[in-house]
Amino acid sequence: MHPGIALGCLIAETAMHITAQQILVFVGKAAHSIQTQRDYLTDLDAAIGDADHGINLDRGFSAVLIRLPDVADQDIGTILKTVGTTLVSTIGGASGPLYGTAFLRAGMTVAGRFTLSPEELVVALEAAMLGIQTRGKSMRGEKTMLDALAPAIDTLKATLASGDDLPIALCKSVNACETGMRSTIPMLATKGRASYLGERSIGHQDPGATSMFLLAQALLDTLDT
Amino acid sequence: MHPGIALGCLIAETAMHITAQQILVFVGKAAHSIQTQRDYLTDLDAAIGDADHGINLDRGFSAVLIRLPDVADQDIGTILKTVGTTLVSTIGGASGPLYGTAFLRAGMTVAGRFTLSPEELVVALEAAMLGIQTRGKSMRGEKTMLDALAPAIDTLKATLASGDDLPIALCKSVNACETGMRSTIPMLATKGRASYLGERSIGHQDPGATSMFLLAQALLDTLDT
Amino acid sequence: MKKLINTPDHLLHDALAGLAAAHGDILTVRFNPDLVVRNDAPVANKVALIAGGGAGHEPLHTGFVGRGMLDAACPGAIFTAPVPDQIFAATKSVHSGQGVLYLVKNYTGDTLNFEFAAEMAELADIEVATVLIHDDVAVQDSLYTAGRRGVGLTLLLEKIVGAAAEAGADLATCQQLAAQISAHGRSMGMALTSCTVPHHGKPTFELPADEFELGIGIHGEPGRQRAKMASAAAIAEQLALPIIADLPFQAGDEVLALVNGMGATPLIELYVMYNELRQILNGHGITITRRLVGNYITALDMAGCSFTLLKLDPQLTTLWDAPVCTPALRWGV
Amino acid sequence: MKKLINTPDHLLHDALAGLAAAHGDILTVRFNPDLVVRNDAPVANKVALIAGGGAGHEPLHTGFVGRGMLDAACPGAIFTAPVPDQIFAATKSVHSGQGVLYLVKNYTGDTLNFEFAAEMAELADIEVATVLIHDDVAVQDSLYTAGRRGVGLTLLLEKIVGAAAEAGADLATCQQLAAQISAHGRSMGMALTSCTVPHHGKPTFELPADEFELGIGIHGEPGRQRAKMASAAAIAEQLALPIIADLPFQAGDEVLALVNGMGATPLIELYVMYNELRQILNGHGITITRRLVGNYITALDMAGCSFTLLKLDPQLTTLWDAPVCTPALRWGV
Ligand SMILES: Nc1ncnc2c1ncn2[C@@H]1O[C@H](COP(=O)(O)OP(=O)(O)O)[C@@H](O)[C@H]1O
Ligand SMILES: Nc1ncnc2c1ncn2[C@@H]1O[C@H](COP(=O)(O)OP(=O)(O)O)[C@@H](O)[C@H]1O
Ligand SMILES: [Mg+2]
Ligand SMILES: [Mg+2]
Ligand SMILES: [Mg+2]
Ligand SMILES: [Mg+2]
Repeated sequence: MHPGIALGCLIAETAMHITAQQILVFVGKAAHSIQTQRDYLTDLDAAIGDADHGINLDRGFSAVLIRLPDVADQDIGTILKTVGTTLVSTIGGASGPLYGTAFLRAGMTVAGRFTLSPEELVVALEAAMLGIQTRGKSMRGEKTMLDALAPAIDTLKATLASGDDLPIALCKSVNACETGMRSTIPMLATKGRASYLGERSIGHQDPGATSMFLLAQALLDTLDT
Repeated sequence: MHPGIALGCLIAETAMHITAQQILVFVGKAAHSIQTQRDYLTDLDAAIGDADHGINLDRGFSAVLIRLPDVADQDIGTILKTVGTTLVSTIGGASGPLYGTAFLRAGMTVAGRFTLSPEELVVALEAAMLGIQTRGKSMRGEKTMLDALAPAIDTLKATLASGDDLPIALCKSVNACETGMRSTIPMLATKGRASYLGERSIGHQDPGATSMFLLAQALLDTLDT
Repeated sequence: MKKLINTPDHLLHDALAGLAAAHGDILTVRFNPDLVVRNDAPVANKVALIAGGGAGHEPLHTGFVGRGMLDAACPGAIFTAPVPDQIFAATKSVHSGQGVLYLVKNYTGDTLNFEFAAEMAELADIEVATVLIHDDVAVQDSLYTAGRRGVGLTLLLEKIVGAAAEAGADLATCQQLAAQISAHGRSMGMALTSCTVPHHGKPTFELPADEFELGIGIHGEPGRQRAKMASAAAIAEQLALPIIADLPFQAGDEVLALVNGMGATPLIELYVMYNELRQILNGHGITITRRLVGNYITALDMAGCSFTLLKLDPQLTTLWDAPVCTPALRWGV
Repeated sequence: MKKLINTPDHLLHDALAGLAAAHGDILTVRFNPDLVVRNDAPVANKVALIAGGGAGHEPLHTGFVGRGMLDAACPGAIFTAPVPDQIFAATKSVHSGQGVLYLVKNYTGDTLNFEFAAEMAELADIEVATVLIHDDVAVQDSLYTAGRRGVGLTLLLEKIVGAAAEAGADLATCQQLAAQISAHGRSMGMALTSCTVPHHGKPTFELPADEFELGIGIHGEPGRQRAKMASAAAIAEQLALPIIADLPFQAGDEVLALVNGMGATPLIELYVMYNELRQILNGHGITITRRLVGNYITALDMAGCSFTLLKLDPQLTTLWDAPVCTPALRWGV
């Protein structure tokens, strides 16, 4: 039930742009991965939360799959905003508004676009992160999904700046995301439900950081095929 | 926690009468035995009843022990009636009125007496049994305390009639009581709480028959010392 | 065994002390013998109602003492019928000269102890009548049993006869009404887990994770049979169909339905069961016109539920709707 | 996992259908999005009160919809805050032009979703105010937590503000009253067992037979610490003393005390706990003038209890005593 480790960065040369079609594939893969890891995510949440994170995200992404055909020929902004609003209106809990906001804000930065350059991807991701931070009044180091997302974005930016291709850069970024996810284990939670546990939150991997990693992996998988 | 098997009938010659003093000793021994076997009786009741028989009788006999000094110099009838009323007013449940009535009715047959002949003992025991049958609207073979008491009385009468001394007769009677107790195991209960179980009552020893055997044993022990 | 108690020996006393402190506006608790008595008892010109039974079924009976329901309750030790002294003391406390009605669940212990008490009352020249409640269809009333157990119907009977007594019905009328309710009410229960009798310290029976007990009483006794765990809908059928068939309830009947938790069953599950019951009754053309959903007649910490159906007529409905003011049942005031 | 349910996916729907069928005289249930709305909503010239939160805490909140309490409740999935669409739909259903007050337990999920809904209401020109309930002294309100959780006080706040709204108080007054209640109420809870989230299928945490969790919330989360199993008196101290110290409650105070079961705790144990609480407060010169004992704010099938104390003044007492007519709380009517 443990999600696979990110692949080594042995990616062939591929296109430098992400298409709307790929975004649809990404969302589908993300939904599939969440469903597969549903119980694992819920078990993680049982340890330091209320045993529903996998259930919550699976409910949301299953609803997204139903909505997806409606926007199959739309621009990336529309697709992402549809994902966002669907997540907001079907998940509830903490993760619903947070992931929902992330997709909504990302979508707003790419309204009308059918392809994204690596730079546009970074902007979208940064908007997503800012959305989570603003809604959640949270920052890195508080044992949340941000601890997986933030290092992923940092690495993506750095490796793109150093001249890496998008697939390579994304691969390195997902590795950073995984490291970030694992970094939540020794952390003391200061946001979300796990913060009620105080010291007892230490030693457990954050479920939201884990689902964030699954999403990152789904994006990498998409570009990789 | 299993009550000891009745001793083999290797009893020395002793007096042919039971004294008020011995009745007091008997009641004390009975209370002690019930207390010792409290959990065993309750376990038996858990299997086919409501897990309180040992608790109930222990509560009753503990109260009896407190009342006993008040009647230390009284006649046997008074002692037995005091035991009976105390059991009635402290046990509750089915066993309270049944054991209480048994002691009350026995006591009524020996009012004013300070010693009992074997024949008087038989009369008292028969009155006790009739009291249980009348209150309980029950008879032998229904998987109750009667299945231990009835064969004990039958044997006591028969062996006395055949010329046995009281201690010998009582020893044989207690053996019959034990056999009667065990005979409840294969029985289908048709009275009391166990009757609700229908066929599922089969295969379990009746708690009330077991406590009846403990009382019989206490009487034997008394005459035996 | 983990329970919120001090010691098994003190459980009943502590709980009664808590009840007294919480509901001193309605009732008074006396100890040795233990009694719960309506504050304004004896109520002049009113038949007095007394119920009793082993503790461990809370809120039954102690939580149903008050205006429009019981005049007194006699709690025995856990799962142990009260002793006659208690019942007689209650009788003396509440009788106002119009007679006293004992509402007795049909168990050997309860009937015997109330019988004893009735004999004591007779000697004291207090008029007493007794009503036996025996609504559990899981037990056949035959030569081979102690007769049907009194379970869920007890609460409905206490409420309805309580309302009649409050309205001035005489002893014979109350007794007749109780008989009518007994004739028209049936119950059946099931358990997901056993309960733990505090003095015993361990569960009365062990149930595998995939089985439940069907046809249980309210004392943690095992039921008539074990069945494979099933959906709420399937379990509801196993409870409802024997009830319907037994009376029988028929198309066109209007009923009061009680969906009762056994003590450890959360309300969310009881509403699921109510929903199933309602659909089954619908299918039989039977209409629920009054209902009660909650943990009312419990078996300590047992998980499970029971259904009770009582066929209503306009008189019973009016009496059910009449004001009641007790710790556990309250409306109209 | 043994529960009286059909499937985890249908649990909430079935329970709501049962609630609707049982209490159609008081409330209406709508599905997709799921809402429980007072039958006479919108009530003209009345501030409307909406509460919501994950299901699994029954009777909270759905059982508190009705006259004198909530206008609507929005049940989310089990232990999952409701989605904004639900809350917004409820808002449109119950607002009568006098404004809508959201009563929100302080959890990240609840605050975020109600925030979203408030934004939607603002766009629709409906005046909305929000009150956060955060009474759990087990959690320190510091930079290192999501702030104190909303637990037992929720019910008291819903009742009292509900009475004020029913009596015609305007939005600002209701909000102020809620703030006053928040300022004067504190809670703490403990668990003997975890609960089992139906979709998860196993207990959220495992507790050894001789330990309990102290400082739990109402979602089956583990508490702040584990403690060795102890007597009711000792556990009551561990709950009551932090509550008393926190506000602090002082000699001479009059309080409303809620002794609340977590869903699987039988009433007999709750009365024992009430008795202990009363004695502890007595020792501090604090008097309980109103109280409630029962399973009101639950965590599915968790065994355990919580204490809530609210300092009363004559106004709060009068509002508490005012008539209320909901499935789970009813008096004066
Ligand atoms: N303030 C916050 N900022 C960012 N992420 C958060 C915040 N609060 C909670 N989270 C994330 O949400 C996850 C929990 O989501 P979920 O279990 O679905 O919601 P809930 O806590 O309402 O049950 C946590 O593991 C954490 O990563
Ligand atoms: N009608 C009866 N006649 C004779 N003995 C009976 C009758 N009913 C029950 N008993 C005896 O009482 C015993 C149960 O006693 P106890 O557990 O103390 O009472 P309760 O059944 O009320 O819990 C049974 O084991 C049986 O021997
Ligand atoms: Mg969660
Ligand atoms: Mg018994
Ligand atoms: Mg008993
Ligand atoms: Mg949640």
